[in-house]
Formats: sequence, structure tokens, C-alpha cells
Amino acid sequence: MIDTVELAAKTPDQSQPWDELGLKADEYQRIRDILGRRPTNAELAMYSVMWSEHCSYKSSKVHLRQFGDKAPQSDALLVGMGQNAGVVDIGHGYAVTFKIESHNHPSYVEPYQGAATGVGGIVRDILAMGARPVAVMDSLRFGPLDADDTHRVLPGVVAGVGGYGNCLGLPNIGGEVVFDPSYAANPLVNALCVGVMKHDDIHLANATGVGNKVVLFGARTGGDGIGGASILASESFDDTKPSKRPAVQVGDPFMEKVLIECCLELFGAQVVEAIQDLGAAGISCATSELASNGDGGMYVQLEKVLLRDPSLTPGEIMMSESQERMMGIVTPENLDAFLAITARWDVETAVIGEVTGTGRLIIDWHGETIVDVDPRTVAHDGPVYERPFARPPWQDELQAAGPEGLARPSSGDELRGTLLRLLASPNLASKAWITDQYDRYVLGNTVLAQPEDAGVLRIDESTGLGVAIATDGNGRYAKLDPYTGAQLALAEAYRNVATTGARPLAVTDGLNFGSPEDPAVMWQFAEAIRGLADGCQALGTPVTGGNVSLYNQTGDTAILPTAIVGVLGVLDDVARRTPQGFRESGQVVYLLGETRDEFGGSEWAWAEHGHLGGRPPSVDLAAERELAEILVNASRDGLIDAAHDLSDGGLAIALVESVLRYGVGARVWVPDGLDPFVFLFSESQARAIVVVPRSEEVRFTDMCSARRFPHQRIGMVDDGGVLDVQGQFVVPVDELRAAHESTLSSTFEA
Amino acid sequence: MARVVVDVMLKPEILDPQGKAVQGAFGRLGFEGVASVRQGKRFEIELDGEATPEAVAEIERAAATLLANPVIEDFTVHVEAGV
Amino acid sequence: MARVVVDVMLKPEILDPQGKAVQGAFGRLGFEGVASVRQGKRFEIELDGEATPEAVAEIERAAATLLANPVIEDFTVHVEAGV
Amino acid sequence: MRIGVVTFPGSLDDRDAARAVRVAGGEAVSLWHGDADLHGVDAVVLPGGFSYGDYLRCGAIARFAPVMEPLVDAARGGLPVLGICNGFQVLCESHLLPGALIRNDHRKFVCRDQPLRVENTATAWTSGYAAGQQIVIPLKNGEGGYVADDRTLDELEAEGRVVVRYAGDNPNGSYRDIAGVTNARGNVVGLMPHPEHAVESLTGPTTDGLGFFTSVLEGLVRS
Ligand SMILES: Nc1ncnc2c1ncn2[C@@H]1O[C@H](COP(=O)(O)OP(=O)(O)O)[C@@H](O)[C@H]1O
Ligand SMILES: [Mg+2]
Repeated sequence: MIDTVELAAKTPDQSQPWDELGLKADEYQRIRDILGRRPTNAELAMYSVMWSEHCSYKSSKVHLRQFGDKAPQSDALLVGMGQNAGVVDIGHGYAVTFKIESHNHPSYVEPYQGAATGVGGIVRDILAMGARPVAVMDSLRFGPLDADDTHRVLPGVVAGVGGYGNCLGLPNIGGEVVFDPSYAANPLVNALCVGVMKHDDIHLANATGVGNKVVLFGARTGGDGIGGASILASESFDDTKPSKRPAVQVGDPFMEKVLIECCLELFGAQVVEAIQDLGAAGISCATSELASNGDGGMYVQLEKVLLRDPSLTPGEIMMSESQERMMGIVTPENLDAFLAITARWDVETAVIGEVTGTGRLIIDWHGETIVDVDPRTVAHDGPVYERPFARPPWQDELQAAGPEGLARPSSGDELRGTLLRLLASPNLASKAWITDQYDRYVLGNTVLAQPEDAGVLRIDESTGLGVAIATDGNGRYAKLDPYTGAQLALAEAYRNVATTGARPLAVTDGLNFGSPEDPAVMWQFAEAIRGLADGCQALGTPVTGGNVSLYNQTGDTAILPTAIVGVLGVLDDVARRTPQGFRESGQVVYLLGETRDEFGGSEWAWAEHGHLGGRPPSVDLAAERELAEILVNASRDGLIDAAHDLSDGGLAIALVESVLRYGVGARVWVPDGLDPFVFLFSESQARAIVVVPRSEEVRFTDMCSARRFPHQRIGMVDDGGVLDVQGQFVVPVDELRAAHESTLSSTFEA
Repeated sequence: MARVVVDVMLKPEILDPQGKAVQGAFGRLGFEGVASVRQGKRFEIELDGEATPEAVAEIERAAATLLANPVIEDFTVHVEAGV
Repeated sequence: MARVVVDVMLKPEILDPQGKAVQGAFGRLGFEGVASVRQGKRFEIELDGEATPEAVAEIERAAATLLANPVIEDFTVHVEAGV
Repeated sequence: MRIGVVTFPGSLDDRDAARAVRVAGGEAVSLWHGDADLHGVDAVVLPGGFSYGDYLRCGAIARFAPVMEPLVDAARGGLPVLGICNGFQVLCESHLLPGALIRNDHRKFVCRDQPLRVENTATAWTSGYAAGQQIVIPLKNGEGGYVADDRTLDELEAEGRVVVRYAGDNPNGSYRDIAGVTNARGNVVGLMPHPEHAVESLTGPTTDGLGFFTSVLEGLVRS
């Protein structure tokens, strides 16, 4: 029997499984207060999922506000936080939208499909803004490389990211892979998508215009991802049904590719007012958000939804997370034209309702009303928690246990051995085994991709206008100091973008933390946001949107606090981009920035000593800004031929990466007054190496001097086939390559 | 020598994009009367020896861990006669 | 309603990288006595009506043109009992 | 000269192929899979991608698209046709080219800059290269292993119909390192690597792929 509004009003004492659906007693009571009666089954399902942490941001909202409150003045921001994704003006009438989304838990349960549908979901977000998706990136965290579970999860995740993105025809232009024991059983899969449109093409997902049609199109609705909501079906009302629906969502990238082309044709023909993607909470989310963002109400006849599995209950249909579906708002005059386009693409379409002026979201099932709510109470006025947070008692101890006492290599041989071991360590080793599974060429606009510092895309063929994007995040730094750690992630992504010659403009973030019910985790979270918001203010790059993923923990142990930051920059002419590899013999290598004895949270301390303690490297955002300006100006004026930012593993790793790119050699000397070990492996920030043609040396050093920015001539590119750190050691390039490139392939090809 | 066959199919409630695509092609090619198509995998395993109950039990264990992904797939194992 | 099953396997002379990989995995997992593994495809086709000889002939035609590539694959068609 | 580029549902490199035609100096004409008309083009490119999601077998479903009917006839009549990656798979499925493409021997998708040796410069699409010339263009696919029975392979070798061969490591287990083949007449060519991704130094590893497109344009001008 179907639970209707009418029935709910008559049976106030009917017991309901709110608990199993993850609602708290006071939340359930609040729903009753809002409705003035008990919710129907369908309403309960809807509230429970829309008020979940994932959809409502109830624990994070109070902190996330800072991104708005502290947002720097920026003319570039066309659409800010709150929509499917933020939109940034890049000039010449072009706008770019980009965002990160996590799919962590599903990727642990079913790595291939979890990662694949993660990519699919973020691509639909970008598409809903009216943009053509043009590239993806993936930021990954796994347990130790040698753990059995990593061998189950990593190949599947990588195949899933590639399988979906490659089939969609979106180049993968970058990302990260980090291994740490805290991610065992809690892998992180964060996907980023970037899309492009003209200013006039921006669409907001609002349902306005009384009488406009609500249209559901794309894949049919099946039982995907409704594990929780199926409780409603099995426990209280209809015991004949299968008790467990599949929680696993399966992606169909071909369907999504067709959906992309179809949506872009619909936008282009101007036959659709708004499109909302269906992600978490499916139809519940799409209808309540569209209605809530609009100015009226919405009426839906749920039985009109095309089903893959005819046995689904109304509650399940509303909860289903079947992939590759979109909801459109279409004026009655345009409906025929709309349907003609979806038919041309063989995309199944159903008109399921219309926009009303009632201010209510009403959903009927075969003529009986099963939902009658104010959509704002579902989508926007969910619970907000001010969860207690407290600096954990162990934080002082952790910071006190610095890396000072760790044994350091001193002789040239020891330094050489350290370099070769670090190069082969999981976090610093080449990620080519992974990135070779991703298509970076499709669409023909990829100017730089892995292993470069940032991905660079051409946007406009006639002018060369383009964008650069990098994602970064260092959970070890953040564990030592979450405020600083978040700023370090920002600083690194910002620096990576500037290294290619792009002017950084805007930020998206993926915040992955443990349980918000743990005050220590909540403190890490609050500190990270405060750090990121302050950092964005200082760098003048607003946060345009992002994602929060909480409850990433095993038992009481949370993952490292992992704030992943994506920075978008613009290049007026991508032909001017600066690549990372050394190429021309005789050019001069400069080190920009100041090198200090900073090893807290470093890759060296971790890989060589399994040590994590002390303070992370200090942040100097003014210096980051200055460095970025030097890199951008030098690229514009043609003063440098290559640049590589310094980060994990320090100068030595950056040098090797630049040398390996084109297989040249280099000779490097340790500047006076610097300890060779500190010179080679410190992780001091706001640094980069650049390669300057002899003819430009004076102009380049004059520019640095005028800005009082530290710069040192540390070496020369040559074709000797070795890396020669003078007075310390010499390593043949082939030996460097073997150390760098064999770790992942020998692990996964065994 | 004996042959054991393992058939692996997606669980009925799981979306099968390949099957869907094949079904679409059936329609376009004018093959009538097809209500649904599901596509799965077939493994033909040749044993060195006889298909003893122990050997088949081994294969069954392998099917559950290696050949099928129990999160989304079901499988059946049978000994093929007369090989 | 009836179910027709089409099994498609690579011809014996064509390299089967997936089957080979499965065979390798058998070895590493300690499953003994496996001489070879070949991986193919299984299609389960539900008909609207009965599996009449005409309907099965249609499916055979579909198998030869669409489901299998005769350059590299062989196929068999059979009606599944009791569905 | 007008070169058609076919878009199937799931085609991905169709824009790139059209760009390559333009960079080479030709006019690119888009052809739609559902339209059984070649619109008078002088040559056709079947681009890369995942037509119909690569479901069933790569190219197996696209082969039956309405546009393929006139295309197969025209190809038999001498129209220059180039199949790149998925397009090569479609040509094999259509029996315009011998053999088939199967899953890479390492069972992964692979994207890399691939050295090739041009073995046959008598085809419509390779006349601009020097015999034995080594080129580097992107390779990106999951099912790029070229297979055929020994007789077919021997015949291809004897008739010089192997157009390009992998140089250095074989990236996917292709029999006899074959990366691309032609029909007997030399007008239909298919290859797994992507010449259309190597026509601009800004976005490609090289510009070595341009020769495929300039070859056919020059040939058309001459005739
Ligand atoms: N999961 C991934 N997906 C795509 N590209 C990746 C991935 N992991 C690493 N990369 C790429 O590999 C290169 C090296 O990565 P990394 O050392 O983390 O760069 P950086 O230290 O400059 O942030 C970069 O170009 C990065 O974008
Ligand atoms: Mg970098």
C-alpha cells in the first residue's frame, strides 16, 4: 500500500524507520513540525537523504561561510558558490567553470564503478552550468603501496577514472597520487572537471515560469544506490520486495557522452530554461533544488518516470542514484523542439511535471499525493550544526617531535643514495603507470598535461587564450598544522599554475576529513577552512565552489586531514606557456626563493625515517605572489625556457624531473653557505627553478633584483647524460630514470 | 582433461550498458521479438586432470574471488560434458 | 517468454590476453591443475514469445553478423530450458 | 578538396580529425552516422573514439550505421578512406580491411607517444612519407592488438600491405608489430595510432601526422 499525505495525516502514530535512515530524533521531530504531521514514506526518504551530511553540509556550513565572507574582490567571478559550480571570466567573452567532487566510499566498495561514476557525476555538474566539459583531473589517495587492499583498489580506481573519462572524450590533464597508511580502507577519489562557455551561455539551475514543463531525460531509473532508502520498502510497508537494493551505481559513459552532446544542442537551440544534473539523492534532490532555487513550486507525476526496474516503489524512485540522467525545465512552446533534439540523440525523455505558483513541491503517484512540502525546507533549510571542536591533546606533542634529531646524509655517496631512494619512493616515483592509462590528447587542445606542473588547455584557437589548472594537497603538512597545511596546498597549486606562465584566478576545493563528531577532526576541519579562506584572501583568488567529504575513517582513526585545492589560471596565449623540462645545453639554471632548513612533514623524513612530526614549512603568501608574478612575466616576455616548482622532495627531485623530461644532463653547484643536504631536499615554499637562455640572463636577473626576490645561479643544462652535483655526486640519467620509473610498474605488473 | 565452464553475469538489478547497446542494435538491424539482452562473460577452463569434486570446488572458489566480482556479478560453474 | 543463450569464444589460434591473465592469476593464487583458460562472452537473450525454430534461426543470424566477428570468433546458440 | 569526417554516437576525435584536415589545407565536411549520404566528398576519415561505447566489440555496432552503406560502396570504388583507431576497428568489422583488433595484451588502456615506421608509401594516405621513415604520433586505445590468421598476415606482408609498423617496443601485442594496414588498392587505410593528434607542435608530440592528410590532398589534386 502506498503511503499518502492523506494517510499520513490520519495515522500520526505510525512508527517510521527514521533511525535506520540516519536521522536523529530531533531531526525527525523537526520534519513533523515543519509538515504539521508525520512525513509520508516518500517524504521521509527525501528529507533523510537531503538532510544527510553529504547533501546538506550540516556540519560544515557554519565554517564554509568564510569562503564567502573573506572572498577577495575579484572581477573574474561571474557565478559564485552555491550553484552547481562557480564560473570565472577569462576574457574575450569566455567563461570557465570548474569543480572538484569526491567519490571516496563508493570507490572503496567497487573501485572501478565508484571512480567511474565519480568522474561522470562531476562532468554532469559542469554540463548543467551550460558549459562544454573540456578536461578532467583526478586527485587520488591510497593506503601503503605494498598493502593488499591497495592492490585491489588502485588498479580499479585508475581503470575507472580512465574508462569513463576516455570514453567521454575528455582529456585528463593532471592530478595527484599519494600513498599513506591512513588511507588504507579509506581511499580518496576526488575528480575535477573543467568546462567552457561564452558568457551568454551560463545557465543557472532554477525552476521558474509557471506552466513550464519538468522533463527527465537520459538513462532510465533503476535501483542504483538506494541501499538506505530500501529500508522503507522492506521494513514497513511492503514485505514482499527484495530487502536489499544494490548500493553500487554502474556508469554508462557512452550514455553520458551522448547526453553531453544532446544537452549542448539543447542549450544552443535555446529550447531549455535550466538543466539540473541528477546526482546524490536523484529526483528528490533535483526537484527540491530546482524548485527551491526558483520562485514558485513544482508538481510532479512520479509514475511518468521511465523505469529500468518496474518493481521500484515511489520512495525508491525518488532516491535512486541511477547515473546519466538530467532534469530540464522547458517552456510549453519549446517542448516539441526539445523532444526532437533528444530523439535525434536517441535519448529517452519523459515529461514528468510542471512548474507551479503554489510554493509547494507536490509529487503524485498514480493520482495520490505522496509528497507535499515546501521545497526550501528540504533543499536549503536543513539542520545546521555547530559541532564542538577542540585542538586535540596530541597536537603539541606531535609538533614538538620535530625532524631535527633524524640522521641526515652527509657524504656525497650518502646524498646520492638518498636521492635514488627518494626518487623510487611511492609518493615521489613517476606516476606514468597510472597516467598512461588516461587519454590526454583528445579534443586536440591539450598544451601541457602530466607530468607537467599544471595542465594547460587552449580555449580559443584564434587568440591562443587558455587556462592552466593544478590540484594539490598535503595531508601530512595538514596533520602537523591544519591551518598552515591548507594554505600550503593552496600555495602549491597556485605556484604550479604560475610556473606554466598562467595568472592564477580562482580556487575550487575538496575537503576530505574524518568524522565531524570527533572534536579533534572538527578542529582540523575548521582550521583548514580558516587557513584556506585567509589564504585565498591574501592571494586574491576566490573559492568558487567545492566539495566536503566527512566520515573518512576506520574505527576511531581518521585519515590525514586532506584539503585538496584546485587553482585555475589564465594564459593570454598558450604558445607562451613554460614547460618543465630542460632541453637546451648551455642554458642557465636559477633557483628562485629562499631555502631554509625545513623538514617537518617532509617526504624525506617520511620515506627515509617513517617520521611525521614538527612543523610544516612556513608559508609566505606575499612571497608566493611575488614568485608567481616573476614566473608569469618571465613567460610573457620570453625570458625563460623552462620552469619547475619545488615541492615534495625539494630541489633534488625537481631537478631530476626536469632533466628526465627530455633526457638531457645538468651540472649543479651548491651555493655558498648552504648545507648540501638542505639545498637538495628541504621543502621550503615559494621556490622554483627556471632555465634562462644566456641572452636573457641580464634581463631576468634584473627583474628579480628589482623585486628583491632571492635568485641564485645554481647550474647549467648540458648534454652530458648525467646529473652532476658538483663536489657531491654524479648520477647517470639512465640510473635516475630507472629509479624513478620502475616503482609502480614493478608493483602492479608483477 | 576436462573442461569446466564458469558463466558470469551482472546481477539482474545492475545496469548492463553493453546489453542495452546490443539490444538497441538488434532493434536497428530489424531483429524482432527481443525483450532484453544481457551480456556476461564465459570462462572455459581446461583442467590437467579429471573434474573431480575437489577440482570443481577449487574452481568455484576461484570464481567467487577472481572471475566474478560478487558486489555486482553472479556466477555459475558447470562441468562440460564430452570434451 | 524464452531465453536463448549465445556463447562467443575467440578462435583457438587467436591470442586471448584476458584468458592468459586469468590463467596466470590462478597460478599465483595457488589453484593447481589448470591447463588453460579462455575468456569469451555470453549473451542472454530474452524473447518476447516462444523459442520457435524461426526465432532461433533469427538469433543465429544475429550471432553470425553482430554478436560474433567470424574473423576471430566462433559462437554457439542454444535455448535455455526452464526459464 | 572536401574531406568528410563521420560522427558516430560516441565518436571523440572527430573535431581533431576535422582540424587536421583544415591544417593540411583541406575543407572538412561533417558526415552524420544516420545520414546515408556522403555529400560528394573527395575522401572520408572515420575518426577515433568509442562509437556505441565500444560495447560488444569496438566498431561492431557502428559498422551498421546508415552512412556505412554508401561508404563501403565508395571505398570499393576507390574513394580514399582513412580509419583511425576506432575508425580502423570499424573498417575491419566492415571487412573493408582484413583482420581484427582485440584487447591490448597488457589489458590496459595505453596513451603514449609512439614511434612508427612507415612501410608503404604507395597508399592514398602515405604517399608523402619516405619509405622506412620513422615518425612519432600518439597512440591511445584499450583494444589495439591487431590479429589475423597466418595466411592473411603472410598475404599482407607479401603484398606490402602493412602500412605502418610499431618501432621499438610493441605496445599492445599486435601480431608482427602491425600498426596499420591497407586494402589491395591502397585507397583504404586503417591504423591504431592517431596522426590527427600530431599536426600542431603546440598540442602534439610532433607534427609527423600531418603527412597523412597532405598525402591524400596532394593525391586528389593530382588526379
Ligand atoms: N592521478 C593523476 N591523474 C592525472 N595526473 C596525475 C595524477 N597523479 C599525478 N599526476 C600528474 O603527474 C605529475 C606529477 O605529479 P606531482 O609530483 O604530484 O606534481 P606536483 O608535485 O607538481 O604537484 C603532474 O603533472 C600531475 O598532474
Ligand atoms: Mg609541481
